[in-house]
Amino acid sequence: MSVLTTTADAVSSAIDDGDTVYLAGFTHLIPFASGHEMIRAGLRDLHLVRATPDLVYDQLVAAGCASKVTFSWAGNPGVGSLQAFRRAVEDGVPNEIEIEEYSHYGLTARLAAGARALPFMPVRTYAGSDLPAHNDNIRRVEDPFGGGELHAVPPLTPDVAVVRAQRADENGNAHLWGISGEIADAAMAAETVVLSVEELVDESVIRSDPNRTTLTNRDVDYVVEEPYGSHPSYAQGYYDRDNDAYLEWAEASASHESVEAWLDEWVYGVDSRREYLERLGADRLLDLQPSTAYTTPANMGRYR
Amino acid sequence: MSVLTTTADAVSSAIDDGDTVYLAGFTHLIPFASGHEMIRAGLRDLHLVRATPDLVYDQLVAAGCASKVTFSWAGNPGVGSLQAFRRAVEDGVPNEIEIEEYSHYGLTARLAAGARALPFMPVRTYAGSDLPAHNDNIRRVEDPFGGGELHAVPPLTPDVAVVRAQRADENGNAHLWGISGEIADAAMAAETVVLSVEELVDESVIRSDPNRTTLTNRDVDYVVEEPYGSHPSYAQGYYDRDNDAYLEWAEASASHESVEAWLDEWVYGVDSRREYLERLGADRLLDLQPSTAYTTPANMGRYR
Amino acid sequence: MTDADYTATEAMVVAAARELDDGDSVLVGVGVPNLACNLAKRTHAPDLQMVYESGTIDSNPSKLPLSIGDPVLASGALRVVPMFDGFTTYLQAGRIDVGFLGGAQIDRHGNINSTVIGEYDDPVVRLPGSGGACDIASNAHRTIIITPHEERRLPAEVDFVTSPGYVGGREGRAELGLRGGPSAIITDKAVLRFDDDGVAYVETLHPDVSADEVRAATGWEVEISDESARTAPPTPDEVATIRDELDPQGVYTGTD
Amino acid sequence: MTDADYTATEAMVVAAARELDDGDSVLVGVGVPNLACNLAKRTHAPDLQMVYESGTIDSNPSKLPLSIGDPVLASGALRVVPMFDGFTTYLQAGRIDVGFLGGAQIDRHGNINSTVIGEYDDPVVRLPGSGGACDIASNAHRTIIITPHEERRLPAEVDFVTSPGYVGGREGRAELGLRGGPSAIITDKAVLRFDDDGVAYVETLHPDVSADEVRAATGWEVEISDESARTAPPTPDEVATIRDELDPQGVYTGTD
Repeated sequence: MSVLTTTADAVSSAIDDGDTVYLAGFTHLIPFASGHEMIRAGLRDLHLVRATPDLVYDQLVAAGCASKVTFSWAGNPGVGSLQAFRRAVEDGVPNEIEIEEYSHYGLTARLAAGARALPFMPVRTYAGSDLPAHNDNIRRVEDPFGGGELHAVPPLTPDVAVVRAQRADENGNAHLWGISGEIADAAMAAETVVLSVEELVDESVIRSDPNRTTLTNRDVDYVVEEPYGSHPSYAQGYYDRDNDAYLEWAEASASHESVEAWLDEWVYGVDSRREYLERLGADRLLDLQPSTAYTTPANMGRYR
Repeated sequence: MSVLTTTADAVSSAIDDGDTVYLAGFTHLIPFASGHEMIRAGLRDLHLVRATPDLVYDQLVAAGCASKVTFSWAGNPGVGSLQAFRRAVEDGVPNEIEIEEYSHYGLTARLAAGARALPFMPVRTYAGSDLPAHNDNIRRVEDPFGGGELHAVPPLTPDVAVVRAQRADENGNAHLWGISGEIADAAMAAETVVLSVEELVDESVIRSDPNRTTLTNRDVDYVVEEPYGSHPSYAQGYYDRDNDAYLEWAEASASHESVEAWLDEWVYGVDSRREYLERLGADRLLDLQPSTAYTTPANMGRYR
Repeated sequence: MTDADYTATEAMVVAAARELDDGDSVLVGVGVPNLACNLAKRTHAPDLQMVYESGTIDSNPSKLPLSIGDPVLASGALRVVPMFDGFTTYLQAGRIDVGFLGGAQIDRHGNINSTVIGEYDDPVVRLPGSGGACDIASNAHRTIIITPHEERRLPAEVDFVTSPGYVGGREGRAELGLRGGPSAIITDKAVLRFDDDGVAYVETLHPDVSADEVRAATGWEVEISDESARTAPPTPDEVATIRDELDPQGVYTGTD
Repeated sequence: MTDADYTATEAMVVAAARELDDGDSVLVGVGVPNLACNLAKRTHAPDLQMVYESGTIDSNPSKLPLSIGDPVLASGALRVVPMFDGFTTYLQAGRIDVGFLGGAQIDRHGNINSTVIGEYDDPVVRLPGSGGACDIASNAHRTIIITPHEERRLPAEVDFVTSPGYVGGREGRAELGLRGGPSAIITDKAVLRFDDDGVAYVETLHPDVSADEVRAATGWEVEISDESARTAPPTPDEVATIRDELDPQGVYTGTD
């Protein structure tokens, strides 16, 4: 059963030093507020897993929270490379990190196997690639129906998954729309789940459309209402990506010194997402508002 | 690309004698109109596959259309057994049929593998069961990560899948809600797809809610608008299950003679679903109407 | 009707309902299991989560569903998922505490036959088949088996193992890597449990049922550890809930 | 700018766009591939189906997306699926006709490196990694590789095969059971195809580019079958569409 709480409490209760943590979301609904809270909490020795360790993992790595990163694409999407991540991998700054590497399909297949309790998932990829030579978790399996060998990956079951959605009730029954990426599988694969949403709604809203439900209360441990919790990534229907922030990070992360200054201002220098948003300013938030475009309702019918 | 047509034309164009055909839908959105059209078309030697060969397959078997049935649960749901199917299996009436048998998980896993072009799907089921001893398509596979053996099933790729949904545009982009069962995987696994819907809508309705889309135009070959095409099963939000019809079938199917009389009246004796509905009568249809209960819309946002 | 103010079927439904703990996630079958789950939810287990094979999660049916795919199971549910997701992310992943199963034959090890009476290739009676039963019996944390208590339904060994119980004993099941196992067989005459070898014995007889009646209706020499141990009878409240709310037409409980 | 009324990057975008057939289902990458696909859809391929790694099917973006997960790719799309479904039911199942790929290094067999320059365990430059590229290169019916034409980007052999092209030749790829393979390398200087051995050769030089210039910028002794064979230049319409509609700020095409 889930507890309704704050981001700070959810992070401190759910995540311990040394945990394997998956902050989910493919370019959409990235849990930035929780990531910043993890930095403020001073977590260490984390094994950070994420298909796309973009800004939020660059920031966690820069802050010295990680000892290992498992991933499939490490970049600043649409902008360039992850400079803090590269400093850690190439030069051990601020600390050495181990890496474990997949393609998107392989990593999402690991989550799919984890969510479904399968001992492995066969995948048609990696033949001819050098990736398996550097990753013992990419192996070959024999098709029992005579089709020869193909590759397979084992389940991934993070200690903690931190995921976002647009709306949930206070028990953690959540609706998510737009790009869902690997969010559902990451949550279903994890031991402990922190769900952070743009807004809390009545349970009747969720039950009105059960086909849109992505997670239910029994799979969620902590529920947090955190508006703009995904800035500078976006929440479909709520706000757009703040592209300036992605460009600013490219500059701020150019050296370890400038990264530390950025963290001082935007993470250590605020005590909550609300203070972060205050610093960001209303103008900037207003510029990210889309106009409204509702989905056409479906009639579920009331049967008596 | 898809063709907008009638049930009769879709069935005669898509399905040939000897084909492997999957009429999808788990108690919901069963393609009865298409099944009846298959009987009228006099199709023979079909390999009928369906997790739950309920009334529609009992009728096809009774009419002599099938030479093989692959299934996981053959019954009249909530009522009793499938008497025509049993006559065929036990006594070879009206003809002998071969059977191939799974559990629900095994059969849906076969569709999942078919839809995803995997050579097999590992499944945690069948250990200790006698089912594998009678089905060479249930084999064992070795976990390459040292977890020992488990069972696996091969992909199922029907020649034709016939599926229903509540609404689609004329190209076959379809929204489906309520219980979706194995509908999406059956369609994605099949070579040819017949999509039959309660109503045609504008493409903008589908595009307003892309998360609700179950099939798109490129995976559909024939699109048919056939209101009440799932009677006596139901369409969520459109009509309820006609339980009297399920009870009537239990009586009508008690002997091969009474089945033939039923087929004469309700299948051979009408030339279309519209005539079938006319015979059913407005009263009966009105009694199946639910009251309206719309899903709460989601805001997709308009981004410029 | 017996002398008591409830039928034998009602006694079975009530005994089955009491097997459920508040908060359990239960995979519900149609018919008697459905009655038992809905009864439990309306009495001692309001937080019971009802999941159906059709992929509906936490269904909240406004009336007793006619099948496990009834629209009332989707309307107002918390979530609806495709069947494959239900069997994998829910059942296989261990999210189902309890599975309710029935069958034409149940043997002393709790193995269930819902496939065939006689030989598989030359059936005397062809039954509906597994449906999700084999998968539920293999993956739920525990299963509860419900059956009318008749000798032909409770043979020493089933003709065909559709769904594994303790197979050849508890060790056999463990060696096969199966989760859970049957925790009880609930009949209209008694509550049976499984001993350390995975063999079913009578824990309690229902109030008006004799030990001899049960021995005669069981296909193996069933142990009745204490003939005076009795199932607590249905309360008037439980009976009223069944008759007034759950099965007012007596579809499942009307004939005894 | 060259003497012509288009930049070398624009020439590359236009040549890439022309590789697409109307009706193709294309897995689009961000940046130059995205420009090429949107250009094709607005010119000769209105029924191009644009699919993104993020799981959006038939996206209809109102503006050029900033990333492959931009909200404009979901708003108005025909369908949005979870990533795992996209990689399995779409890509692995053969529903993607064309994949667009780039990379830090592309070798003469069309193998792509987007992982590391130098040794894997002791990198000179750590690159972003595969993302979906290995999966796309393995499962699309054909791939189109786009790259600026520079010697360091076109070595005889890549430091690391992230995404397989013709591996050690066409036979090597077939033996590995891979679908498709690269059909072209589109650069800002030329269009390269693959011969029967799976080795890339220059099919056409872009209008103002000399053969020597291309030889000097290619890391292997590239065959130029016909030095007079020239890529058809971008039309004014194509250039106008890029500049006015697709990349008005010149993010991708502004500098040459």
